[in-house]
Amino acid sequence: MSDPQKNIDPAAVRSALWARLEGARGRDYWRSLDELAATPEFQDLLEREFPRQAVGWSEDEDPVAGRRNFLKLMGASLALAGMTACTRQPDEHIMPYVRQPENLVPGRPLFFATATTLNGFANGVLVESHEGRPTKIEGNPGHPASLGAADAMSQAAVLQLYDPDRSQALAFNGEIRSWGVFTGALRDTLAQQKAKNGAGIRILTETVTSPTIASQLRTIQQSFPASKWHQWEPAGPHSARAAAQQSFGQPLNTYYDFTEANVVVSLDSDFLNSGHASLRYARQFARRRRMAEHHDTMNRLYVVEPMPTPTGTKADHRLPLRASDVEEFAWALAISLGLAEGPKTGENNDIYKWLGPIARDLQNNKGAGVVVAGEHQPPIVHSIAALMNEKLGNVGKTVFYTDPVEANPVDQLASLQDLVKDLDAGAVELLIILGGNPVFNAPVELGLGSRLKKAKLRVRLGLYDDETSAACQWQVPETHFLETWGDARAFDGTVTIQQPLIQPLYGGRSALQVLQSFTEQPEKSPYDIVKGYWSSQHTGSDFEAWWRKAVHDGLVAGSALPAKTAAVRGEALSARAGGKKLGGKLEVVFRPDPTIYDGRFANNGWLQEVPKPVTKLTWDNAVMLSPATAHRLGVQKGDMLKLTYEGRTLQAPVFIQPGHVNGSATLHLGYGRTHGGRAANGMGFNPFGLRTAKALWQDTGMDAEKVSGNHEFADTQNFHNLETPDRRHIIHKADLADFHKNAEAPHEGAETPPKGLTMYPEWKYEGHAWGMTIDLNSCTGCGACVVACQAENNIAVVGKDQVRRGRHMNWLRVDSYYQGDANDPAIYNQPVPCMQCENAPCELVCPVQATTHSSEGLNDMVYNRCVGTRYCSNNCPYKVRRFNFFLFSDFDTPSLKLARNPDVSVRSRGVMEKCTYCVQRINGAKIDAEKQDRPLHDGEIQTACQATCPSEAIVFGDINDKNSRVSKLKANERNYSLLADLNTRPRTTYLATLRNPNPEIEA
Amino acid sequence: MSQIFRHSTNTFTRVLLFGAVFILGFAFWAVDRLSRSDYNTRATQSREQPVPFSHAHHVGGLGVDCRYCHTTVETSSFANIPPTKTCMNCHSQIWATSPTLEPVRESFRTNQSIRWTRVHDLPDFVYFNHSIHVNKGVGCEVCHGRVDRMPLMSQSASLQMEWCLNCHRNPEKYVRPREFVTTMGYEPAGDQEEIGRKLVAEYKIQDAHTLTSCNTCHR
Amino acid sequence: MADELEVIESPSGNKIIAPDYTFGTVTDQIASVVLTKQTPIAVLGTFTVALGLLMTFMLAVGLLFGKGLGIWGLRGPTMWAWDITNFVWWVGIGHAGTLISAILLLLNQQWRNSINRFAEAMTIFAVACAGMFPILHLGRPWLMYWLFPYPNTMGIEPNFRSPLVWDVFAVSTYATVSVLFWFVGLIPDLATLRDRAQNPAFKVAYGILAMGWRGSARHWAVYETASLLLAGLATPLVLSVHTVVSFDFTVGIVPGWHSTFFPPYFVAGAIYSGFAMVLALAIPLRSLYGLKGLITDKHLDNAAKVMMATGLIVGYSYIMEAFAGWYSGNVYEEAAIWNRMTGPYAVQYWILITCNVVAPNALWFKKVRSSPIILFIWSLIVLLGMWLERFVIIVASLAQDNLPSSWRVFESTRWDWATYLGTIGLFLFLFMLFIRLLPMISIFEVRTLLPQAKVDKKESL
Amino acid sequence: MNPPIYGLMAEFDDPTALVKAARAAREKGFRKLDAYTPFPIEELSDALHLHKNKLPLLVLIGGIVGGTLGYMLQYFVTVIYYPINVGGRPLHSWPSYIIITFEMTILFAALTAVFGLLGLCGLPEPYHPTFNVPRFAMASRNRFFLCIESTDPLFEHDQTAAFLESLEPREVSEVAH
Repeated sequence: MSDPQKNIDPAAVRSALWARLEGARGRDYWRSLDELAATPEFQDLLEREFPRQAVGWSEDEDPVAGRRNFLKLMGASLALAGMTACTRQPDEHIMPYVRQPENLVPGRPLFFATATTLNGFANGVLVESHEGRPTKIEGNPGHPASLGAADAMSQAAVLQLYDPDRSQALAFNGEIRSWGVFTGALRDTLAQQKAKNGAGIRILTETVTSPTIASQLRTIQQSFPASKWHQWEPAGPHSARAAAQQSFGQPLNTYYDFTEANVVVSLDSDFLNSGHASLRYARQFARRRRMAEHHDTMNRLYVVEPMPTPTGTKADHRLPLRASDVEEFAWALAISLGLAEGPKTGENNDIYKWLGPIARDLQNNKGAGVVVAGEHQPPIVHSIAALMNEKLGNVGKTVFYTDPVEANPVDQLASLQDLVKDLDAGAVELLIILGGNPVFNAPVELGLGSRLKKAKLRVRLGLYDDETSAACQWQVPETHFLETWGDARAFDGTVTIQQPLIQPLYGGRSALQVLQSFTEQPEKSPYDIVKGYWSSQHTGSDFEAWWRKAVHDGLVAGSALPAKTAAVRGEALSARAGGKKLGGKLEVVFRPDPTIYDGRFANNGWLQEVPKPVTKLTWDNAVMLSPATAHRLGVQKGDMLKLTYEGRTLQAPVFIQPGHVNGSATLHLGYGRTHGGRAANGMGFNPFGLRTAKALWQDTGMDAEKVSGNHEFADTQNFHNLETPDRRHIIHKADLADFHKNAEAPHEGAETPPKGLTMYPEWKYEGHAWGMTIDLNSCTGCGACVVACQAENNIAVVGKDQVRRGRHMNWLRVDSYYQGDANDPAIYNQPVPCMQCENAPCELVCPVQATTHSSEGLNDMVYNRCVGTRYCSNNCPYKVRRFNFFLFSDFDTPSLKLARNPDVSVRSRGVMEKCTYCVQRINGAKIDAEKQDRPLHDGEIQTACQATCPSEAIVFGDINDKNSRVSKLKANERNYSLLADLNTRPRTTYLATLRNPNPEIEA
Repeated sequence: MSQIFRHSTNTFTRVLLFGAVFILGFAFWAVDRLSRSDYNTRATQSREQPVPFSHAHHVGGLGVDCRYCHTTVETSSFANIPPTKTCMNCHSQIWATSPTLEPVRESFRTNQSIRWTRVHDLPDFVYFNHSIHVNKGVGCEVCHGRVDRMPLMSQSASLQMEWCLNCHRNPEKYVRPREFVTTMGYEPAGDQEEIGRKLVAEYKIQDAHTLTSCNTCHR
Repeated sequence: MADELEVIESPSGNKIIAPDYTFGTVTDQIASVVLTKQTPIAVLGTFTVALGLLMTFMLAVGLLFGKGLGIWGLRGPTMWAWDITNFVWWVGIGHAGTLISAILLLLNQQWRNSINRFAEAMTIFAVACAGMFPILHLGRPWLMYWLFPYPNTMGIEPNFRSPLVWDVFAVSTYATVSVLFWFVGLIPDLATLRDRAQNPAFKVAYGILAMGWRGSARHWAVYETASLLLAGLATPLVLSVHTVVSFDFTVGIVPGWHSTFFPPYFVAGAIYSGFAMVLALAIPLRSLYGLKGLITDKHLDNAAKVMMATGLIVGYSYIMEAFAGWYSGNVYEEAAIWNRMTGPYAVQYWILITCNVVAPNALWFKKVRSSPIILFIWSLIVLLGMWLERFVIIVASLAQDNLPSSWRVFESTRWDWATYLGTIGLFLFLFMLFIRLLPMISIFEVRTLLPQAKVDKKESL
Repeated sequence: MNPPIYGLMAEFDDPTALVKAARAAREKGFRKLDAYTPFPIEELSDALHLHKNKLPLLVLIGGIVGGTLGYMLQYFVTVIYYPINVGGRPLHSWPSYIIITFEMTILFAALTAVFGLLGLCGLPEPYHPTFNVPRFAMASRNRFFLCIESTDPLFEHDQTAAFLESLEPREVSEVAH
């Protein structure tokens, strides 16, 4: 792909694009096949070659009627290409620009920098745009939180943008109204409020980091002194905020730097995969495990957690502890470090067994270690962690404090309870809810759904017409961040100015605009609001140049908050609670879902269908239990449990997760939506139904009893314990010490047939020879690559039932294998794309030469030649081929067609598909290089999975070029081929994974 | 028993039996011809257009270079259809009132695109990149024919896979010096094969094996 | 003018033809089935059932083409299941006919004369059913012609290295040759029917088909050579077909498929199931149409013996398979075999072992061989067993191959059943038509079995 | 002079009689004669000297042609027409070509055999003078016929008839054209 950061004026291009897209809703773009799809001839063709019902699902396939249409919506379009091969094509039309914008070359993508936000925290991204259609999101290398990587959620934002279920019309009690009526109504109320200083005005937002919005709210505060601003974020860092107050007596923001950390202790923190800087952390962490040279060293990771997380899978020592015991662990560790007084033992020996070694390890690495407290742990754990970091001299080296990034770091729980109080008091006359979904995700005892009704006028700005909208009179469709201007701060305060890539598809307003309507110039455009704010902030000359650069770079240089020094106050460490007793009951643990988070992404097919890290579940949440606990409760996977906590009950299916701590049950939030959209509704169960203010994250004292009924999970991989020894040699692994002694240690017993061992003459690959290495030592199994692949290659979403039948389409999957005791196993992640075998078994058996080998060693798959015998898939030992059992791709929804990557064919029914090493990118780059008559340089081509991988585990390149990174890695001692003994000669190889256990503990 | 059949039946049945072979053969031949026919490939058939734009007049007559309108042909996979603006560059002065050009002026006024009918339409699973072909010395004429003689645009080649392969298998038969890419009616100065081979080397055109690898055109 | 038909229904001795038949009586008895006899109720009943199943088949196929392969239980990693199982099963059944008519002819086994005709018909219909599946199981069946080499505008041809293309050639060749062989065999009998038929329409129809055959000595001379040549060609062909089918698996590197002794093992299995089908058809037929005199217990006995012999070979193959799996020391092979015996498909596996290894041994006993009822039941058991064999080989091997991460258990849907039973319907449908319209026993070959057919050397000089 | 006829036909009861008659007729010097039987009779072919025929040669040629075509097709397609790397196997992977070569051999040979048969027998021939004889229908059941054709140089209606009668047939009948 061409240089991501073209220096052009986005605004100009965009205005032109808008002109094009006006009214057309983007259907008439030049590669006018989408438009074609609407023409009668095409429909006829469709009828002729795919009788209407062809697109449906037989009751065998999909009992849930409603979802059916949606799922085909969620796929891709233009697929009939393959079919029409043998037919005369109907006329297509070309609609050229009237005035072509400069810099825009039809057929060449443009890239724009902006930022996605989660919990208000920004993550810089680059968005690829084809003729004004954002199609792909990748990380912004310049942005501190991203460093070029992007997580699954950020990437799936594209699909969210085009989601046909988004709220599309301004409505009052469900009836469509004009904007005039709305602004009118709003003005009247505001006029009344003006009199009483806005005493009846309440604004409820999610966490706000946006300087512009903050300033707007401040102005509102001035003009309506008595109005109140509340914040609620169900999965936000509540306890970290509280802890800051407790430990330092001031709100502080903490972040880490793992580049210098030799020893990392995670107190139930999934810092590699969740949190505001996880991408950055993952990269820094992985670099300390790269092992480029045989005698390099690695960092060492201790993880204490209830439920296995990607971070847990990377642990050199993973200690399954109940979430409520982590506090005791922290205490005991502090004591072992001599930072606190008290006994170093207790009932639960697990807590104490490794303290000595860990403490010594930390001692020996003063200033080069870090203790990370989990977001979901109570404030005291954070305080203790802070104390340890301070005393170990890590602050300023691996741990940093800054002023808070949030505009207003309040205790959000208190803030919400305060609002409820006012509601009960009937003091709320105008309630404005900006985003979020409090009715769905507020603590259950607040009963917000009914309480909201006590506010006189309720205005809701939201992407979806969801549970909260149902409780409000006005539903104001919100513009997606890719449709409007805005700004947000990253984990370290760095500001990104968000720029739109497309005219709002469904109209709508942004939070900026709603707040603006409180002011004198209510109609100011988001662009003017944001630009206005920053010009007011700007000191020094030439604001325009500054603005251009900020927008173009995707961040405001030097806007990061300066590091502060702060000392933990003595009184921070309140009394030690001691290990929690279960008393025969269970501990309940609430965690945001790994893919759909707190439910905000529940209607996103990509995120629903990407197998969740570790569990490999799709489209579902479950009661996660350890094998032992499941056995104790007498339940199997899929059995239903009746959970009772604080008098509230919930029925949910059991999922047995090896490595989960005993006596505890983890529930992932976000499922059980009722107004979430066609993909979200009816999926999973809703743990918010049990979640009270007292137990935002965990608490003991939950009862569970088996009830009748059984649930079918759609997980893409069953639990597989590797035979010990692993005779298939799937995962090559060794301990660091052994590896240092013997470079062959990871490959013990695995055999690779010598090159000569074949009856065939060698195929020579002159020119390029593409290859890939995947470093298992870096991979955290987060699944970002899977979504990247899906977005890049127009991979269809098939739906829960089809996934259950093993018909999921993801070209790239992340396998996880377990080893050892099912209750405390070692867990390994292994991403498996197509191996691009040189002796490809699949090619040999294809009767029609639909899959053959390219001169550069790619295992080509020609969809339009495929007749669908599926023999290739049978003969593929890696099972990386995916088959279109139905017409999975979409043909009807205009909005979804816009999401497609025009460089990749959309596959129709009955054809096989598979990973191609993103051949469209390879060819694109080759063509560019040839036009400039220069050789391709290493790293110029990045596959989608590689580009997005937070831990840089995937490296792609030319193995004929001896100096390319990939060739060097293939020369590394850790390099091995999967199932090498079959002599398929994969071009994709793996780097063995290493553990760096503490010798004291191993012994 | 008496005869069931007349004497003629003999000849009849024999012809039927042994003739079947030839009948089948003919049917097969006919289908094969049809699939290559202009009817099927739509070659030489001009399409209905909103404005009867004549390449013959603009290219042949006025000698306008292809790239004046199809500006992106050297840089993009897609050789763009000119924006209305391009037409208006001249036609705001020349033929400024001609009724046939009304659609153009209307488009310019209303900012609505002109709805041209696509003439060269490859299947959607074929990824053809204009820029690389032009840069490697494949003349417009080679695929699009004598555009300068087409009052209404029509496809000149079959655009079928075997046709593409002809060139991808031996480019030397078709390439020309870059400076002549847009020339219509180009005549090689000497033996095409020989010049071709030189150019193939000079332009570093990939070998046939690479050019006929599936992913060169299909992704 | 033809003499009134004389029909004999004599109890059969242990001969390949009952005594006191004459040229006339054999002719009339066999011809009468087509020309005069009332079709038995049982046959009509079966025909109706067959028709019903055929309709189900149409429905299933309609839905399949309408919606896609997803209506079947196929899934990753078992991308083949019932479709290919049925294919192999039917092709296997399709072996007996040609074997009987060709190989036994070369071996000069006279008893074949009275069963080869319907055995061949059975072969052709079985192959027809089998031939359906390679098309039905395609993701895009309307493009199946891409599997044949022909001059096309894409400039690309089939991949001759693919066993599926070998299949296309092998099966279509086999079908063609079988039909030719069968038709050649029919010509003289068609002439007989032409001369016997009363109804002018039938006279013309048979007349055209008989092509004017008149039993001329010159013709007979060429005819005999032709039959011998065809037999000589069909013999290696019939052996090759299931060998090629077995290549579909052996060429693959799927553990449990990738093994060198599949060809003989498959051929044996094919003959095994083929003879089972012959018995399953012959036993009811001969009693329904009173042909005990022509299809005697001797025939059943011989067929049963062949069945047992091949059955034992198949049994041996299972043992070899298990042994090879263990002896190879190859972790994948070991796992594949072990998984067959103990994995999710253990039930199917042990049933098939019972059907194919244990059951045939009963045929050692004369008592069993001489009881048509038991033989009938036995043949059905064998047919079931052979279906399961293919199912286990295909599904059990695919469901759990090299990478545990992709393992997944197969579940069939109602449409798998509909398609399978549907082809059985098609098969019976065609077969019923055949026995109604054509002589199910080769008349002229049976004539040669009669003692009168021998020319008295001294006399004739 | 009687109207021109196809020949004279004698009907016998059993194969032995027919074979005897056939021998006699040949010794008498008749060459244009044919016998009609419900099933092939080895001895009859001896009697009428019908053993040689060209069919085996034809079939051999057919087989060779088929086989060669089969192999050439595969070689041409994979090596010359569209050479492409399939699974790292050599372009000319001859072991894979054996099967199709074999199948094509059989197919062509079989087709030649059948069409050769028809050709050599001059079939189809739904009309034939012999069918004019009413009792000839029995030739496909249980009667055996010997026919001396009028084109035979030695043929002379009455004498030939007499000769046939001398062979003690069931009856002798004229075969009209």
